[in-house]
Amino acid sequence: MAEVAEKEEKPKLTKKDFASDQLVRWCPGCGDYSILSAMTGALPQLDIPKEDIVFVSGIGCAARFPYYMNTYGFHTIHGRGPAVATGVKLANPKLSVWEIQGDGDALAIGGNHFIHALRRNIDINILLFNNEIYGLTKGQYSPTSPTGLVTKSTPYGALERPFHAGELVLGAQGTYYSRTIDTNPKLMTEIFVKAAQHVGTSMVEILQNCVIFNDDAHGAVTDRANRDDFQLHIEHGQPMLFGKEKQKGLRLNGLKLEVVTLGENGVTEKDILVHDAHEPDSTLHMMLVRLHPPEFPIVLGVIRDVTLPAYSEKMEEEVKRSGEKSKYTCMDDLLNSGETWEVK
Amino acid sequence: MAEVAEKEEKPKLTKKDFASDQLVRWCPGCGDYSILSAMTGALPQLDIPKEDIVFVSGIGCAARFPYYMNTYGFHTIHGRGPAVATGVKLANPKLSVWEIQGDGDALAIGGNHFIHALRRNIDINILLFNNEIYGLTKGQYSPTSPTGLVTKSTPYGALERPFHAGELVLGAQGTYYSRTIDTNPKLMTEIFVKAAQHVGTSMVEILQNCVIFNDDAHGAVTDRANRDDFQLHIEHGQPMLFGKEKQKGLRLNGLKLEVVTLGENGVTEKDILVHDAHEPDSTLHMMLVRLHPPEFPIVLGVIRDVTLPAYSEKMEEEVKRSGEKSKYTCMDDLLNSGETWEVK
Amino acid sequence: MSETLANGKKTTVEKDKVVLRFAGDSGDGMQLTGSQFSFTSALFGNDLATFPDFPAEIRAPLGTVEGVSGFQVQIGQVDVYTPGDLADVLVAMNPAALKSNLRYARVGGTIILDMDAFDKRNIEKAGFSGNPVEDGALDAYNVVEAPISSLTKTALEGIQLDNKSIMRCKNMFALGMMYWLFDRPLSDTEKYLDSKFKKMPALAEANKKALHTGFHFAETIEALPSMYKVPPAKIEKGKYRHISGNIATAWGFMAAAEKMKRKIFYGSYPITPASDILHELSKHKHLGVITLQAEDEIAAVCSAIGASYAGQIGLTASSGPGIALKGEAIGLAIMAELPLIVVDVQRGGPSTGLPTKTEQADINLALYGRNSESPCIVLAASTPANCFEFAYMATKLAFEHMTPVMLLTDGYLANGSEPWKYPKMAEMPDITVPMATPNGEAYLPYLRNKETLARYFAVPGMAGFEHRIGGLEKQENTGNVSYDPRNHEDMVKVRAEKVERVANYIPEQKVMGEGKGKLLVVGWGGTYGSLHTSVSELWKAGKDIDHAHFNYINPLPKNTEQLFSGYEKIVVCELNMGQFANHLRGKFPKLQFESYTKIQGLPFAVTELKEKFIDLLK
Amino acid sequence: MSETLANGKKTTVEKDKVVLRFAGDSGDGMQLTGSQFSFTSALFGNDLATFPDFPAEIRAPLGTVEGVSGFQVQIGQVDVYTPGDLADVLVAMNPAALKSNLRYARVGGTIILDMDAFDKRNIEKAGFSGNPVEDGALDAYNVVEAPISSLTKTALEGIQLDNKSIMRCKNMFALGMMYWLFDRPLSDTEKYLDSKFKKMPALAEANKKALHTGFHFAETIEALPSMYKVPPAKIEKGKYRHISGNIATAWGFMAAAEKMKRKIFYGSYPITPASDILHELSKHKHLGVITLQAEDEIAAVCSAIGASYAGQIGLTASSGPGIALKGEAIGLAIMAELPLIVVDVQRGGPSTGLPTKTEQADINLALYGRNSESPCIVLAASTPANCFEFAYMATKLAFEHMTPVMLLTDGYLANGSEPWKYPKMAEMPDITVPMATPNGEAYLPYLRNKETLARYFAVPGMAGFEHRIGGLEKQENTGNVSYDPRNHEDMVKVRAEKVERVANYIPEQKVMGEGKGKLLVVGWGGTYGSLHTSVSELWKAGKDIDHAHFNYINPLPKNTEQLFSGYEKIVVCELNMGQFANHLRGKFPKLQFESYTKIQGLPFAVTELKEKFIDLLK
Ligand SMILES: Cc1ncc(C[n+]2csc(CCOP(=O)(O)OP(=O)(O)O)c2C)c(N)n1
Ligand SMILES: Cc1ncc(C[n+]2csc(CCOP(=O)(O)OP(=O)(O)O)c2C)c(N)n1
Ligand code: SF4
Ligand code: SF4
Ligand SMILES: [Mg+2]
Ligand SMILES: [Mg+2]
Repeated sequence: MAEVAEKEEKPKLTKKDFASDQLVRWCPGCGDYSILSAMTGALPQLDIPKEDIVFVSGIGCAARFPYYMNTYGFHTIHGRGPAVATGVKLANPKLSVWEIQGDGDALAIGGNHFIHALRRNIDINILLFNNEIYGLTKGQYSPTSPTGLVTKSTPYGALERPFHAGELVLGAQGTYYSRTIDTNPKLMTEIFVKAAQHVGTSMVEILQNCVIFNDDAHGAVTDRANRDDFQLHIEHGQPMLFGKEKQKGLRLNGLKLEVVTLGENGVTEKDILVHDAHEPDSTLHMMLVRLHPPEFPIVLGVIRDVTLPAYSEKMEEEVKRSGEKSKYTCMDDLLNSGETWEVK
Repeated sequence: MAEVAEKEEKPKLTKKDFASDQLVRWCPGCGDYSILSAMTGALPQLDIPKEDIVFVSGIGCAARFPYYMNTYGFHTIHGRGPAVATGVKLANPKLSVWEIQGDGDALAIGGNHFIHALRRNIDINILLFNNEIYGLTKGQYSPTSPTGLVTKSTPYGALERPFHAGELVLGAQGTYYSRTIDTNPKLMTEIFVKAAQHVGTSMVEILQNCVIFNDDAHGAVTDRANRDDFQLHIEHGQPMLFGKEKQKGLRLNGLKLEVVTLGENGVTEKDILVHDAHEPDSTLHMMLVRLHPPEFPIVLGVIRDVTLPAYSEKMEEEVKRSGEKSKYTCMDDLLNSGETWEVK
Repeated sequence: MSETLANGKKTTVEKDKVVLRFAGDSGDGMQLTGSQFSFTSALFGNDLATFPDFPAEIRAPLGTVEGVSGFQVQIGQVDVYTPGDLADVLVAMNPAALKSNLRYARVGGTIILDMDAFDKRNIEKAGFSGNPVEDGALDAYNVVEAPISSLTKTALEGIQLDNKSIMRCKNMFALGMMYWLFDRPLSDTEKYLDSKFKKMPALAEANKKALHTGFHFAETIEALPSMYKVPPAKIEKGKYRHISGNIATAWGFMAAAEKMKRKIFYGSYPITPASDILHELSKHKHLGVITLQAEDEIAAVCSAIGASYAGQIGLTASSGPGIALKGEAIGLAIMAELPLIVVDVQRGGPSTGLPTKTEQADINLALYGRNSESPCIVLAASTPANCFEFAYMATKLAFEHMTPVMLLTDGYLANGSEPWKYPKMAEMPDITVPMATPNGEAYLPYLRNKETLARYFAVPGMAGFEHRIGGLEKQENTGNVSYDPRNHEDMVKVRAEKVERVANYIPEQKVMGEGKGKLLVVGWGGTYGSLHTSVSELWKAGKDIDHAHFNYINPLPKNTEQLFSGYEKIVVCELNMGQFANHLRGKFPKLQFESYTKIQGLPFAVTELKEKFIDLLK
Repeated sequence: MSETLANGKKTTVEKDKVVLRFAGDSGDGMQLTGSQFSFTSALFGNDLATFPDFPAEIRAPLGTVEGVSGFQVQIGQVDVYTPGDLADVLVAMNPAALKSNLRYARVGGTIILDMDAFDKRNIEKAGFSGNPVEDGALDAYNVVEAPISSLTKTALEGIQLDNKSIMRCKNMFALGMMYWLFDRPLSDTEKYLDSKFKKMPALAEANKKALHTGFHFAETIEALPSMYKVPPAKIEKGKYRHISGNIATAWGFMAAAEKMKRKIFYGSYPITPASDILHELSKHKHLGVITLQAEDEIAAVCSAIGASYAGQIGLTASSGPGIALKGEAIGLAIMAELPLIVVDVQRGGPSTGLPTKTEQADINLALYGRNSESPCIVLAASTPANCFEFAYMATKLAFEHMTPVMLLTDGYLANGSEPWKYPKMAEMPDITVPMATPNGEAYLPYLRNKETLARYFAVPGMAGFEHRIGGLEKQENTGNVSYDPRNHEDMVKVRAEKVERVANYIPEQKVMGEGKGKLLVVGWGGTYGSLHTSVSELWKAGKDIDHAHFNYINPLPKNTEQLFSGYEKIVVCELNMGQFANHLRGKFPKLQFESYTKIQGLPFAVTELKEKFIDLLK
């Protein structure tokens, strides 16, 4: 068939095809650069035509992202990205929709749209650039800032307890949650590809560094010295091992997790939990999401990936049902339906 | 001391003292009546002067509640009750603040304020009247309506998965969550009293029946025939037993709960989980929150009650720190501080 | 009125127009009764207009004033534009219904009461101090004391139904009485009952029996000595149906969508009195309607903007409080120059206000409820049926001019209904979206059509047109972010000019009358019926008075100023504190406008308007 | 200008006013340099006004135009009301700074360049096609090519500091040059440096050394032949400090709170250019300030409403997009008749617009951005320092009249600063809240003060005053929910009248000039400085022109119409499309208003205004 032939002729898209002509305007050293690079690296692997990809964002440093992608892009208003993206996706379900948010954008002003997108399981990919600060407005604390953080708006330290994105996602019925980090381009690329493949709302939290207003916020897990001991990269079907020589692992003890070392106290690989991202019951996912230094490593990778019908799939099925029940197939039918009369 | 003497003279408040002079305008048979009655019954037990009690609400049938209480009351706008209540409480921390919401008010338009109140641990009591429908606007589905529910706005059945209030509360760092039901006035009264005593955001979900637009939504657990088998009333420190003769109970099996019967297959009370509402780790609380018929009973009672400093407590401590660091104690000091000069 | 001929036969009184009002408890089926009477009269050939008067409470306690539901209809052998000020015939099914509806009864008119409901308890519940039937409170009316409940019960004795179901038939008894009084056939309602209760023949039978019994009862009793005759009106030929404003709005959008071969995306959050648009649209998924009941109004409008961006028809609707929430997002659509239609079904305010009552006080919000210079096209429907036309036009203008349109309706239009000569789809005007087409050069998302200034549109999925837009100020043509001062001024002005030029694409303002003279009555939106009726009545009485009713609020029709200049006096009538009058003052600083207002949650009454106009004509 | 006396000594030129502008990379410390120059000049006795010009990006790449930060100051021996149109002296620390700031340099003025930064790479990065120093682009200016970086480096050679810290001192070198040029002492800045770097003496020394080196360099070089002399201005006696609009706003509220013995509750969500109010207030917790960084603007205003309801001072602030979000809640405060103060620090729009630029386009939003009839008191500050006064007045009016107040400032006022003769707290007017007092009868929450129509206020904690309020329409006096049509009309009108009567409690409108004549220039808010300067200059030149500047937007001062009637022509100048002009047209339909506008994200320039006025005077 001619059409297929034509498609095959199209050269594969490359990383360069996805970079727009706009000057990138983040601060030198900002973690957002490596996320951008991972994204332009990931998209060619998906084999989706450029014109079928849409980046939607709210407002913030992170939200500048769409300008730098040579795809369709919509830089909207603060916090409303998930709502706009929902409209884009439902209006044209064949589009690949990426929604970019900062932690303030997603979890402060946009918190409601965020949890409702997850509940509805709209088939979009939400990328949360979590720098634990308001970057664009020059350094106020955010809903993910740790208690006590001194910022422009909290000269005596933040009083609040932070949200943990993963917990909120699971509490809001999320079907997909993964966590990655701006210092690991390979993992980001991998995860972006997997997020695109998940049907339903894919929520990717990216620990991102804001060099200007909250430098080293993720230092406890990114520092070269700590990295191996405080990052646990999980993979579906694999044991949860970490450490320089993968000698440490997670074991279940009642309803708590504990770190054990292979070979010590008779611990063998059999004792180590094996990751099941597809388990619908989120109990263990929730436990994993919560781990953090210094007691535990932080868990990176796809923590939850459960398949449930996405909203737009259900919608298509609904249209069918609606058609079956209906006596009319066009507006003229509808206008003439029911109780009408003619004046002659 | 005269003051104390005077206070002691004041007669104890009774249920009647808390009923306002307004005609109650819910539909005959609405579950809201029994909630109102439980509340006027609970307040006298708290020994708080009427004038120190404030009921705040948004908009909805539930939100009419403040009009019927002979205390201070503020019927605000749809979904914003938690934000208004936050302001009331922080402005005057000695007030006892009750915030009344419907499921649409709390979890649709008000979702963001709801989760942020919990995260901040504002010391207010949030009562969620969950009838799984929009009552006041005459019967559209709500974020807690079950998938498939046919309503005015979903003639082909709701496509969405519902929020479960408890899960969302725990995902949002809630320190207190309890669940009760409009058909059980005694339990409601008890729980209202306990909610008032918890310092921090106390979230009480009340399964409430809307006779007009979603009658019998909670029938699976309220019907006389099912009641004993499908309601598990938990209490801190007590084994999780239920059934007519309290012969059934919950047992932990790996990371799952299961229903067992005392005396069957060698099950004894020792196998049954004992409830610990004060455990900071919410893993088991989350598991309890999720149980529902037909496999499991629904859990009623105080599921989580963990003590962490409330926002207003931290705020008072912050004022102290601010004062210690400061060189000025009044506006004239401030005006004269720093770089000033005199023109003579 | 209440004469009997010497021979005992009853008289017949011919009338141009008659107003009926049914009132009873929420559960008494008054809305159904009213609609059936209206439908039968329409088939008979009358012109008519109806308005339901819902209680503010969902279901207040039985027998209380708060729980009373009403339905008013005016039928005529002449054109009818309002449900009428006062009822010639009021049916009150209980004391509470009488209590809250007496103010709508014309002095000297007929009041029909279900006497069975007038026991001491009910009378007290209604808040009467004594029995109004006995204490002279109704002396000014022709009261018909009908034992409706007990007669219904007796009539249905043989039928196998529980008591509750039987008592539910009493509205049909009352309807039967009305059919006799107005000489209407019972057959249309019988047909309706047969089809409604297809699966419950006992119910169908019971209702029909009650209907007949009522009819015969009316024929018999002395208290109803005369029949009214309201012969068919001269009505334009064509196919008709009844339609309410909210349904007409929904259908207007669906018609535009079909014409454009695009889908509707309706993002909405329920609110009185706009919710019925959502209810209606959600029934028609297979006609290309997507509805999303969003988590709030902001998500509703934002998802609609997303849908427009993706190439479908982004719609949202709400009432005042919800519209206030949408302002920021509407500003985004203005800046991004995306089509969007926002319906404001106005209700009494401010704040939550009087949610079930009508008002016209959101014109300022529609014009100005956004930060900075955010001009918007603003339209207003003026009758229940023409909500269809203006929903269609709103869609056409939004897409042809690439900018948001606010469509104002109100609680009165939304719930009111009238017979509608509905169009064929082939007659509806074309809608042409300025889509970008490949021309060998790079796509410029803010390149404009020279005439309309609308930008050329490209949507995701169109290969080769990839581009980025957003809420920051944009460089002309390229749409790149620009902080250039001159460019900003140019862009602010071009967005304003684009909206101004819409005046070239809308009809000139019409006037009913001479086009010049002593007094011009100006109105807009939902007050059409009462203004038109008042002015025509005075006009027939020889007064020098004209009426111009606006559907295009911003921009105003091009001939507006010239039209206004023909009059000595202009009075702007509206259900607010004078917002449209102020708008006109801003636009035409050289003209003088009087402002006549009413802010009671109620439509204008024809009598009060006529009084005012006569005064102004002095 | 560039003459040297025959004997080699330099000339001194005396000036009434001089404008300086410092421009460099974000990291170059231009804001500090500018403030130090301003502070020293203030101590010296000049009047002055300053304005920082922040880059739109947080930290754009080094050396790019996007990353340039500027600071402009005008000093005078006469009163100074603006930072000036064009700079007499421009300091540009790199090519990008020159590129983006050249348009602000007066032709014939002096431009001082750090020549070390003018290498090929930087010149390209800045977007110059050739080296501007060589290609004649600067021929119209007196260019001083100073090797600032290298001289700084050489001067600091002995000091134990890393290279980065040393290069950070080059701004002090530039400042030293300016001090020589304007004959200012170095001692004030030296003191400042000592205290700033108390814990890092090496840094203090390095900076001071750079300062001195710059001073001596300027003395030496030929290119700077003349010194400017700007003698002290005649300034009112008193204690002064510098203050920016946002800080003055914060302090004004704090002063009101202290006077009222209530706490401030500031509910806010960060947004440019309003965030500094939050930052400032959050420093002063022990002075009775509660700040809540809310989850969004709606929560911010709602928590403030809750705080007002509970008896503290509920405040919120934002800029356009955030204010648009608050409309529904402000309507609640209007309906509930609660005090509330909402600050709108206006910025360029619509939508996200030009977030770092100034504009005055939210007057319509402030007046009308709510559903239904929702009248609001609207004030506008007009200089950085008087933000204090109007924040105080806003609080006073909100509480004395029990209704929300919108206070408009803008990006220009918020970030601009000026010397401020600050008051003593004892001089500030009293604020009297109409609290309810026990009178033996039941408390009526909507009983009103006969004069102001403010309701009597009772807050939780007051025993015996328990009551319920809300957003539904209320019965007069009792505040019970009421759907009564007449009551609704009465309440709508009383809320409007209450706001109108505020006119009885605000000062009459003042005019600069005769109070009658040919041309009245009308302005409002942040344009005061440029309008005042333009009109005074023309006035001194003998023109028949007056200036009336409005701080009270709604209601307008009582004498407004009478004042306006004294002029042949009135021109309303504002940084929008004519919103205040339209507001005046609505209020005074009999008067004619010209509208002069600018929508470029920039303040008016004095020159452009004078041109316009001369034209109008023809
Ligand atoms: C309605 C509205 N409120 C506030 C703002 C100001 N604002 C812009 S971005 C932002 C938060 C930025 O933080 P985050 O979302 O974490 O993104 P980051 O800049 O850190 O990437 C805020 C408060 C706005 N633009 N619009
Ligand atoms: C801003 C705004 N949007 C919408 C509404 C309409 N509205 C009033 S109550 C309500 C929902 C009611 O449902 P719920 O909160 O569950 O309370 P219930 O009536 O069931 O007790 C809605 C949508 C409103 N009043 N204001
Ligand atoms: S402010 Fe922070 S987050 Fe924003 S661009 Fe700069 S480094 Fe990145
Ligand atoms: S509609 Fe439902 S929730 Fe509302 S008052 Fe009636 S029964 Fe109760
Ligand atoms: Mg951030
Ligand atoms: Mg509900």
